[in-house]
Amino acid sequence: MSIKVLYFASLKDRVGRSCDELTIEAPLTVLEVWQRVNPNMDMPDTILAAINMEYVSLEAEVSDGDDVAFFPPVTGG
Amino acid sequence: MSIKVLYFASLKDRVGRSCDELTIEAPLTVLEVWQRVNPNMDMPDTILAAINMEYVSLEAEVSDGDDVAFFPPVTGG
Amino acid sequence: MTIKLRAEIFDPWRELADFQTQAVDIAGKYGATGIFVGTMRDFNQGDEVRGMYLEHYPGMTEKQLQHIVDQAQSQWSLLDVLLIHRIGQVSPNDTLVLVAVWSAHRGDAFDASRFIMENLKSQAPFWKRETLESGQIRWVEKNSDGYLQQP
Amino acid sequence: MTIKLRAEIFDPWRELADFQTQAVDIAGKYGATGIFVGTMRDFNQGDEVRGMYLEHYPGMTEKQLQHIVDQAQSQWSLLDVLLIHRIGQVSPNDTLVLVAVWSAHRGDAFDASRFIMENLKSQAPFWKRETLESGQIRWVEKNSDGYLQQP
Repeated sequence: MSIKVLYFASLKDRVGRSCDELTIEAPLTVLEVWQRVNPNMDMPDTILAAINMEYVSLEAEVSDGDDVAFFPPVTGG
Repeated sequence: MSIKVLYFASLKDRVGRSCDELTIEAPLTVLEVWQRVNPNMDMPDTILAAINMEYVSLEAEVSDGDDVAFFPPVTGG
Repeated sequence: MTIKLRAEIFDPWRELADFQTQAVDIAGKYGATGIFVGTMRDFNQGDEVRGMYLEHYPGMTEKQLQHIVDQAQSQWSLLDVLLIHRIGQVSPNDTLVLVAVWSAHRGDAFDASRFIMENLKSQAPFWKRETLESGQIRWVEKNSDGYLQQP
Repeated sequence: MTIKLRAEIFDPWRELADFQTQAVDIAGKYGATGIFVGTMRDFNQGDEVRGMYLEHYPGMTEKQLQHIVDQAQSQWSLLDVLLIHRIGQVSPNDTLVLVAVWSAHRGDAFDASRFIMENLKSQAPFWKRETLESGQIRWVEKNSDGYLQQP
């Protein structure tokens, strides 16, 4: 299974890149995806996550072809 | 003492005039002013009253030279 | 702070543009503008309405509007306020009232603009007299409660 | 109902005038328009700010704004909604966001415009990066709560 991981705003600066491509064998949760692509960095407490542009919890399961996005609290408006 | 009584909107239509001039000897309340100038008409329940363009209760006392206004609930905006 | 009664039709967007262009002292200071525009509908209480006359109490109306805006300014941190209300003969789709509040943060702009409108509706001496499509003329009896949702 | 992201400066009053001119189907039907305009200040968290970059998540931002407006339309009786949000590089005094809601009665316009703004602030994926007068660049960490009065 192939998934894409996206980072935005200050989180993009912290991880030092805007996206990752990840190939996995078994289904993973959003949290497990983070741990896989950022093995040396704890997930920030305030992080928000989305799968295919919809907000999800960190326990949500990621499917083949999904876009997983991580970003800090939003500050628009 | 001389006072002026003003009517607005539907109340002006009901009393059939827009103002009265009234000469009184002793101080009167707003309610007594109404009774004096409209002896044959009960004061409507929802009426609002003002002395010199400030809202007052019907017990407020009227002074020489005052403008007393009576009007129905306001409907601006 | 500006309060105006207008006997002629006015364009709320043009008023806002002009006001803000002139308000150079608050440029860069306001992060929030809360605005309400009231417009005459062609339908009220089940009837088609052809026109409306807005009566007011010259002197008292201005005084009460001033009180309301003063109260808002004492309760919230406001940078400026613009309030324009029509008087006289109006037609459907004409702007009846414009309230605009400028503040640093949005909580103040939202709260104060609504406060001004609600108090204007219950305290400012204006009265609407409608002319229906049928030709019948009637006084609007009472303003609705702005905090309740209405059908 | 119209939702737009804008990479260039825009004039909220011109947008409102154009939108309302084109909304001929609701003319005479709306009695209330509730509007919020957010503008970039030249001062934030004690510092002078020279400019700001508004990052967003293309696709998700539009989707979330659509959700928010759909929710507002299901909760209140709305005749139309206009929502415009800036993206990219902005300067002090530029308009950041415009939310306008047209309804028959004012309760709906007030409630829905505030609902849309609060949800936009907490859910729409936008992020502000400020450039201070000192040249320092920083991400804005968190939006304030619009329901509390702020100093």
